[in-house]
Amino acid sequence: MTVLADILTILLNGLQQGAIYVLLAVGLSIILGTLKFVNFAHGALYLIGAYLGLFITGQVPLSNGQLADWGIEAYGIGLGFTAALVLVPIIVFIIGILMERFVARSFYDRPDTDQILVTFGLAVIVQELLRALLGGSSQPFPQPGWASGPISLPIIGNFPRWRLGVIAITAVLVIGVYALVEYTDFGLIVQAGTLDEEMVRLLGIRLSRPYLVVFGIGAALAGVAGVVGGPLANVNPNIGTEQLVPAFLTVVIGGVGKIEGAVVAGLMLGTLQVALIQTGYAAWSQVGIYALAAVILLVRPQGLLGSEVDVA
Amino acid sequence: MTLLDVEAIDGYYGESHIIQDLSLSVDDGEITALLGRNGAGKTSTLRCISGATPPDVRSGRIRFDGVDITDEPPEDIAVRGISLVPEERRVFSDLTVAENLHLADTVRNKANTLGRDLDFRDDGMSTSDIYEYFPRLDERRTQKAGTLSGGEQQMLAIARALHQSTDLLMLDEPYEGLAPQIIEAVENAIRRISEAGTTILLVEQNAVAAMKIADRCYVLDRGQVVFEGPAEELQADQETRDKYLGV
Amino acid sequence: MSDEPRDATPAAASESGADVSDGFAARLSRFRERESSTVLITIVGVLVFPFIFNNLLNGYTQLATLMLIWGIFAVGFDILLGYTGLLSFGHAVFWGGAAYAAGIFSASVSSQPLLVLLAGTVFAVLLAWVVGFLSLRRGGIYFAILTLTFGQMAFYLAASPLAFLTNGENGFTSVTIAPLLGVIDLHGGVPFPLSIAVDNMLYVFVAVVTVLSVAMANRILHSPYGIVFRAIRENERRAEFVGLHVWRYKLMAFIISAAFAGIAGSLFAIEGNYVPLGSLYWTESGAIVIMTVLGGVGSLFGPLFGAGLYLYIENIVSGFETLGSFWHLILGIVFVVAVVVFPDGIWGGIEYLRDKVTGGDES
Amino acid sequence: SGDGGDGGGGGGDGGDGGDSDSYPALGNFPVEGDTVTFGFNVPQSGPYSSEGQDELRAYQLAKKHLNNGGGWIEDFEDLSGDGVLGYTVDSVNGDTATDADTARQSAQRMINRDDAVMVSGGSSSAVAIAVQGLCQQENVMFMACLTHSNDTTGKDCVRYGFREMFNAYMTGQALAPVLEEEYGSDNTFYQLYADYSWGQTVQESMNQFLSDVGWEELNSVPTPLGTSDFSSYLSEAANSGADVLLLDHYGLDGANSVSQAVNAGLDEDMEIVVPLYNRPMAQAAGGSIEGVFGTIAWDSQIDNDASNSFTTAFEDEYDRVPSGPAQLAYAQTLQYAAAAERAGTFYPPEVIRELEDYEYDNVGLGQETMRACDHQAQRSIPVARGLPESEQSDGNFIDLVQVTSRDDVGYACDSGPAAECELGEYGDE
Amino acid sequence: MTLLQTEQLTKQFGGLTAVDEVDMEIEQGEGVSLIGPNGAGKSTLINLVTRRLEPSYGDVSFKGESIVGMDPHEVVQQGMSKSFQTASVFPELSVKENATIAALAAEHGSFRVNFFRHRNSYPAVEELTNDVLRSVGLYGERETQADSLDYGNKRRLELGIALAAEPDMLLMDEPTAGMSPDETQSTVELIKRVKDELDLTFLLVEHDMEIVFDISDRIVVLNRGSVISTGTPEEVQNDPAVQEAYLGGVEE
Ligand SMILES: Nc1ncnc2c1ncn2[C@@H]1O[C@H](COP(=O)(O)OP(=O)(O)OP(=O)(O)O)[C@@H](O)[C@H]1O
Ligand SMILES: Nc1ncnc2c1ncn2[C@@H]1O[C@H](COP(=O)(O)OP(=O)(O)OP(=O)(O)O)[C@@H](O)[C@H]1O
Ligand SMILES: [Mg+2]
Ligand SMILES: [Mg+2]
Repeated sequence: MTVLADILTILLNGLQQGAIYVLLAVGLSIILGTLKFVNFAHGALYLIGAYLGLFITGQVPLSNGQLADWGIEAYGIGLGFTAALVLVPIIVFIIGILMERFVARSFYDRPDTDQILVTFGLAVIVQELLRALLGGSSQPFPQPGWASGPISLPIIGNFPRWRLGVIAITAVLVIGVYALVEYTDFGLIVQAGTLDEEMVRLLGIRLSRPYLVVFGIGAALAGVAGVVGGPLANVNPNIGTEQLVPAFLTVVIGGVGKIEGAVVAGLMLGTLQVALIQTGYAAWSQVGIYALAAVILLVRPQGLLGSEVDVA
Repeated sequence: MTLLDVEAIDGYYGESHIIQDLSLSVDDGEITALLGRNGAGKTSTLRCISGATPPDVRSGRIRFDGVDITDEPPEDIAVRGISLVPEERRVFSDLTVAENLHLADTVRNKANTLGRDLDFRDDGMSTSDIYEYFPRLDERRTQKAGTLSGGEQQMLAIARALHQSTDLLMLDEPYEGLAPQIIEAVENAIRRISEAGTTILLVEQNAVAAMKIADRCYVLDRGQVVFEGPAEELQADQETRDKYLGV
Repeated sequence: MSDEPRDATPAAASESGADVSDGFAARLSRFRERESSTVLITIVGVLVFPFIFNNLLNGYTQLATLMLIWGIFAVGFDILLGYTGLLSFGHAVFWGGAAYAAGIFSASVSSQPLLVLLAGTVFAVLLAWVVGFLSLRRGGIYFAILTLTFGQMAFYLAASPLAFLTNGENGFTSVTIAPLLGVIDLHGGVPFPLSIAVDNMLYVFVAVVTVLSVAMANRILHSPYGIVFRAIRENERRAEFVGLHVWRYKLMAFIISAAFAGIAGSLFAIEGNYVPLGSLYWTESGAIVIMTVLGGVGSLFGPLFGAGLYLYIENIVSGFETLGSFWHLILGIVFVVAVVVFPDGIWGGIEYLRDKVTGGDES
Repeated sequence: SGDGGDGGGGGGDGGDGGDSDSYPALGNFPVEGDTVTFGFNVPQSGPYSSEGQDELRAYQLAKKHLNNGGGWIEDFEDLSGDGVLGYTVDSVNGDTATDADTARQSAQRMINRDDAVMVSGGSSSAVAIAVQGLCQQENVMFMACLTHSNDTTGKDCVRYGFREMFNAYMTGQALAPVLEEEYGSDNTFYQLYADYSWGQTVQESMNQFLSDVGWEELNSVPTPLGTSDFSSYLSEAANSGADVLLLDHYGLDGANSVSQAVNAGLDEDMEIVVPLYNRPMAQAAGGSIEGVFGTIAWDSQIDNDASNSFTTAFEDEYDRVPSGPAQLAYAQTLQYAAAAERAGTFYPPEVIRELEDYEYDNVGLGQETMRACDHQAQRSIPVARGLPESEQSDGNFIDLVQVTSRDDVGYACDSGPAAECELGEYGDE
Repeated sequence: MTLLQTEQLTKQFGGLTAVDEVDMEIEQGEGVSLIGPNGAGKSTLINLVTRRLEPSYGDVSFKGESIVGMDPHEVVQQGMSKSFQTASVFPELSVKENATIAALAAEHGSFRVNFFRHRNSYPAVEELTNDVLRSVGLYGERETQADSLDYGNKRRLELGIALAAEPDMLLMDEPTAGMSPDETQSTVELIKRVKDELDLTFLLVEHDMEIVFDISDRIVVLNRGSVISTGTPEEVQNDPAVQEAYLGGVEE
């Protein structure tokens, strides 16, 4: 019984630990898989999502940064968390669209390294602008009232309510995106566009819009991750960069472009990490996830669910 | 009546002037052949017409059905009713045969083209007809196109163009890689859709094969038209054939 | 590199009527192609660089030294990225690994600079053999992430489980460096004729290693390896089907680039008498990618420029009175602007300008 | 080692110090011209930038007071308010980005290009250790600002570095009695500690001193570098049934672990302690720090002349309450200047000898000694407790509980971290 | 001497048997063509021989030695070279460098540790490169960048790369696809010439029957993965089974 409880706790903790990875990785993966665009600014979109979430949710006092120096004491419009959960994805979707249109598009034909350079540059710019304006200090991001505090679950016992919410939101969004990509003509067009853009257009299909949408969706997922992940830890300008490496790791372990792969990989990493911690090997938990990643990639170089041919 | 009218176009790859002051016209219902050696500019001409860049067209006009399409993007030109069997097949390798065909499905494309001027008919060849012409594709519906044999991919490329709603079908070396008896089948298909009213622009290296079904011929050399006229005339013009076609 | 006479130039020259400049351009291009001239240019470069840097660009010799060290790293990295077409995101493991190896060696075996340099480099090479062996199963992003993974593993190992060796988060502080060959104090001044150009023995030492490294890279790229690497970059499968053992060549490219990283990392430990834990972190791997791309991949000198610019912003601009604290922001803007304005990197831009000036001399 | 500077060598002393005759050139001595340069090396970017900015304000204030009087100048009898040794004080700033390597490069620039005679800064132990190592090598003084690891004046100590801040060991000594008094003497405790040298020293020290008061450690679990989600660690901690949970995390990690602990309801069943507070952490943790104990470098609530005069001067200048690190920055700068005045020269070995075993009581924490054997200030330590969210206000998040006297903390030169310290050379041997 | 031999060679993709228990022998010096309808398994067979595909079962031996389990480059080193279906060159290298790569592999084996000798100090490689470029008629274009060659010249270069690997046997999958009649003719001449000059054995896949009948000593006909006929051009031409499955007639 206790063993069962332990296992279930590990799984549930692993789920929630992996959920943020999954949200970020799915967005990154569809952008990388379908548009062949290496987006090092994905973490910055997460960052934007988190700060936008703060801005929409409440009033954040300012004590540092340029805005404070100019005498502005607080920022925020105080619409509450639910509003943030709805508005942030929309806004970040639009940011994603602008990014596709004005940045990514001109880099589709250029080498990965150029894409990395420009998106990494953008990420640094976003991060440093936020820091310059709002200060570098961490801000607490309050959990939504309706989801704060622990909830009592059978067998497991107490579990933070909001973390269940994170799992649920992630599941719904990921299933939705999966259905869109796998079961609709939209998905087919995007897949075909990945393979041979010009030929798709020669068939009379306009691709610019599907690309915009894919980029927008990928971005919006990162934005949502920022809003739902913000209350798990505090928000500061560095959280975006910190998420980048685990997110890429998840994408590649799962197989580039494979949504279900990203999910499996995210959950595996999350669960392993939690399992190492809860069984007393905490010191090895970081080494552990990288070791797992290495082993998976050595056994299946294309990732868990990746296809045999080189994608990117 | 002239369906396609190419007027003195110049096309460039970067700085190299590939299409030089080229004019041609294709009449409604006709089978027109575009002939010439390797590198004469045949494929480039088709690319200009279909709106694919490069080459970029720096001067001249291309009119289709009276509409100036010179500067239109390829997807709009396709929707107007021009379909292309490209050089090198260009099938979507990771998609199945059925999915490849589905992408050319005009009804679905219509949905995707909302907001554009859509006066085209939904009269592409039906999938059942296509599978009848190419039983091999029928067998391989769920196979990924990239794993098809060379000839099978060529069949798929042709099938895909036939499935599009089309007034003008442009074929770039459609017989390449096909076994003799399939070549016959393709010839038959071309004749049949031509009889049904579709206009054909056929690019070929092999003048003999092309002249068999063409009404009119153009011969290109270094991006310029060096001969135009009825197929019989070219048949008779030994000098042109020696000089520009090597047959 | 070919010795065969070029025949196109004279005709072009008489046509344009600009005999003198075209003749000059042709001579210039022949000069550039000779191997010894590459070395000569490098020697002149490292001699005049500190003078220009310190007097006109607000620099100082220690930073010039550091620029050369990163430059060596970048030159080697470009053999892998620019010539072979493999993007590694874990090269910090060789840089930092060599630095630690060199540092630990200096503290516990011998503090002779040359031996320390050798120890760090050998360690990097051995490590690269293992990491390369495991990572080179796939190209593209998979290779990048696999190398990243090994790099991060090394970082977390050094941070805690191996802290008894590395001194963990605090960095390895016990590096000790003896005088070079027993007589030359690396932290001391420079004797007369040289002191006109440079003021610091460590710089001279690093500059000599830099010249040797550039010469070595140049030679490798002009050996059959250079052409095989490029062939692999352009069409790996075809290279396999002409009978080349592509995988082993890729492994060699990886090891060679790691050897350069090892030389640079060891010098880094010697220069600073200190090895920061951060030298293993993935951002260091990212920095070398960025420096190389910024400078211009697939060129010998480009990466040196990229390394210089990066370090200039990081160390000089960051000290500016008002702009200083925005140096990260400036760096970000530079990345974006550079990649938009100079698609072929800074070196590409320089070549473009040079061709404009000399009237173009491409074959 | 010799002159690492710009090759100028000796001679050319244009200033009026005139002390170059009596001492050989060493490091950036002698000072050329009529200004003397200090290097202020603080995090201006990255997560600790707000802290760094506050330090920078204090440094600039110190510079201003040294040149023009004001602040503590009156209380420091060695200082005149008219520069130092007749030289006007100038400064250069650098960004450490809270990264040891960046910090070291930045200090290198200050030393080699800008000829700084003293570098000050810190904000993380790795940074302080890296920079003081460089300073030792270059024969330039380092006045540590915020660094709390035992190693800074323990196994990584250097002759050229001095630390006013206390260390983890002393935190344990200061905190244990307070915790015993508050929570009783037979408690069990559980520690999560950042898995690198600083966290390890905190974990060891807390264990040592809490065991001394009769508490029992149930378990201590390392959290790897870079952890931001502590939930699974916390659920293990909750299951342990311990009475007290110690979160040995630095700064923002601490803010995360504290607020996550409170969100998971851990504060209902156990008491939470954060051994080292700092302001960004308290601010980021918000209401979660209510009632949480910890030690703090200095606080404006400390009521004595020096503290009050610093607070007033700082508020007059910047219209904000100074933080602990700001006080450290200000104090260390003045401390160095005073030592140079006493020595009558910037020649580093002499300045070092002036600072060693120097007794003072003018930086706001009562009587102190800058001990010669490890360059660790022997001083009193403020213990604080977090305020409820409703009582928090700008710059004020904690309630000062007591200032543990320096007689109750500290260790002999041959015990504790000092036993591992070997200071190295003065440079004039 | 038998150069190449397949025994019971079979390749299945899922439920589909693309190559079905093929037994085939090619003698030293022979020119053999492989023909058959689209999807008959010709390319698959070639890929099995060049080790791009792993057989489901059966064996391939070259010069009397089984090559199953070898890496592709090892097979090339044994003396079997392949020219690719679509021109596959090294686009950003010069024509000469393209050929040099193969010549290096031919002269120095699949891998060499010495990375420090200058390229110009390998006269044998240089000579081989120049010879090959002359024989495919690209010597004049040797400094041209490969991707700016026109299609026909690219195919020539492609063939040149294959020849520079100094093969005993050359496999060619539709080498004249996309060539104009005169280009085709000169390629055929070229193949004939190098066959004679170098005593080259070849296996050719081709749909153009004129070429096939012109160039082959022997023809193997494949249909649905199995050999349905083999013999001299005349024998095959007159085989009713071949007539039906390939040359004329209707598809089943
Ligand atoms: N992408 C390109 N960049 C530069 N030049 C090109 C490009 N594509 C083709 N060319 C050049 O343009 C000219 C015309 O090429 P095009 O492909 O149109 O000829 P073609 O008549 O179709 O020849 P083929 O019969 O070989 O297909 C050729 O000289 C070719 O080398
Ligand atoms: N990876 C694969 N998966 C499934 N079927 C495959 C795969 N590869 C080839 N096939 C099938 O095997 C059959 C043989 O293909 P192959 O390419 O050998 O034919 P071919 O004789 O070269 O034809 P062509 O003359 O058209 O080039 C084809 O029907 C093809 O669809
Ligand atoms: Mg063509
Ligand atoms: Mg085939």
